[in-house]
Amino acid sequence: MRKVLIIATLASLVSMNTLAASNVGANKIIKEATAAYKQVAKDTSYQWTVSVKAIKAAQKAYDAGNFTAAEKLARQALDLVDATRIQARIEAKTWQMRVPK
Amino acid sequence: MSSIRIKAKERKGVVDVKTLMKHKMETGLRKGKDGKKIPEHWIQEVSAESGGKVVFVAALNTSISKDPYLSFKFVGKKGDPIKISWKDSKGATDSAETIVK
Amino acid sequence: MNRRSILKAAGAMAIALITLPRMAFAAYAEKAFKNKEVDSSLNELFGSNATTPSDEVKLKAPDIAENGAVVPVEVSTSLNADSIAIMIKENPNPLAIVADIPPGTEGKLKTRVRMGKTTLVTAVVNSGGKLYTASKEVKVTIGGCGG
Amino acid sequence: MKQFLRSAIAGVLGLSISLVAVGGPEDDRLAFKKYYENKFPDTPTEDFANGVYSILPAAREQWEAIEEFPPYELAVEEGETLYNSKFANGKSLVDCFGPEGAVRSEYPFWDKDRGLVITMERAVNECRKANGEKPYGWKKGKITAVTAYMSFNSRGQEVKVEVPSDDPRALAAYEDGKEHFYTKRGQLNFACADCHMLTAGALYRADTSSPAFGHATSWPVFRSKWQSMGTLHRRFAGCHKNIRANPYKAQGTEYSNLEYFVTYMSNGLEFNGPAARK
Repeated sequence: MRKVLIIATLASLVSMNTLAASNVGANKIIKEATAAYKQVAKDTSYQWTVSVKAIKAAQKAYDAGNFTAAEKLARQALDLVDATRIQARIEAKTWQMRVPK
Repeated sequence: MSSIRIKAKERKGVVDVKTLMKHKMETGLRKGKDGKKIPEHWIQEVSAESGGKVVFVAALNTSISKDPYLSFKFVGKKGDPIKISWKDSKGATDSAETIVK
Repeated sequence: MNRRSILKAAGAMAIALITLPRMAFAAYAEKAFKNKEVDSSLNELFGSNATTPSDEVKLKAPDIAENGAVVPVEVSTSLNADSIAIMIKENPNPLAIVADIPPGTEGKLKTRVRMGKTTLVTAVVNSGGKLYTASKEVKVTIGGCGG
Repeated sequence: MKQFLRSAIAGVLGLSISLVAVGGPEDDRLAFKKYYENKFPDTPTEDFANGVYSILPAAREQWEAIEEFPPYELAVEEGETLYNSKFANGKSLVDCFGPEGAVRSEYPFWDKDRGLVITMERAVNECRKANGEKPYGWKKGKITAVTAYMSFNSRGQEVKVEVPSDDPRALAAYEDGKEHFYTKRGQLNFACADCHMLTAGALYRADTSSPAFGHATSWPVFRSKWQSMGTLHRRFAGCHKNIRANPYKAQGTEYSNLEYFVTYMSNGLEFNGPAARK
């Protein structure tokens, strides 16, 4: 019985720990995504509407205590920012190919 | 400035009347910024008279487009007066008069 | 407001105009306009919903509406029309407009209407108490950049 | 991006020096015009000023029905009143643009003193500000009424935008607008040129995309979708939102330069605004 209790306590501690970690982790990734979002706007002079939407949704989930969803959305935002950057890099090299001669 | 614009042109004894009336024509189905439905408010009746004679009367529903447009033809001549009036669902009215060209 | 009363009212208005500076309006046919079905709306309006399709009624409306909020519709008829109505079947209230055609006015009506989705549009011409129609399906597409 | 822009401009300038004016705005324009003439051989050149209706007969019929009594006439009338109404200091827009304001073909232009593109909307608001009045909003409302009135009085004037060769900054602004037009943006990965040039006339879901040649002639526009009047920059912003790119500020450098480029591309056509569009 005592063993069971100890295990249960340990398990709950572990789960509390992971909860705390998610909290911090989600917050960190949201901050990362926000910074990346601002930086890509500076670098490329433009931005995708969906990136900021994802960041806002992440913040909203975070405020509601839904850290798993918050982290997932923030990671999505990071992906979108990455894609924006790649698009800009490709376009800087290729846009002139569309100009009729 | 009247809410009603009239163009009336005679050709071969027939007057072609075109009129555009500035009115929101709220359907009652649209939602405002506060998420609440905007109450219906629309022009219900339009009538036209020329030289003391009613030449056209129409009753409208909310499904007539914003700033209602109506066009009809009646037997008349250049120089005839034509007066168009409307009355809306709140009892407001307006009228305008012009001379057939 | 059936066909007769709208006409009567129009006549009354013409007389009233001689004495009154402002034009008076007939009673609005609330029941016909708030109706949800074409047939019952016709009943309210004309006291009948027996209609006959006729080549003498011409209805001009687009195959595909550019924008459902502004669809140009034109009805014309060679019949001796007392009144012309436009019905938009799939709208919440099908009756869009009914116009009185006094003697000396041509059987012609042009306007712009709203339609929420793809629907049958019917022009109804009341001539001597009989209803003649022309119908056409107008497609309403939503989406893309302009819809 | 900015660095790239600089190098692009340097490249173009370099080219024009080494190959004598190859790749300049005028060559761009001729190739641009030819592209649309080849793509839509049934459309008379001057008809491109009518937007998508120049290539879509079924839509054109509805448009003509709207043009019978166009909704923008109400804006023109309102604009006439605003145009002639006195500011607090007793002056009016008449003092800036003459009795009818028929100055459409003077805009947009490159202002050498200030080093920026001046659009007609900007000129109207600057006139107001210079006379101690509040500027109008940039996208809809009174600005469109006033410019509708001015454009209406200017109908038939030729589009003749100039990129002055004695000011390299003018060419830089033109090139910036050009790069903007051909660069893919947004999550949907579209350049202006994708919809309105390479696949102009194709269906995007339910809509046919309009040719960009002639795009700039008809503003302001009463758009059925808006159920109101709007400026060209309002439309730019709407297009960007459609492709899920953040829009730029109306009358900011980006849209002003884009207007400079697309209007230049329509040189030789006639100004025909205001207009009704889907």
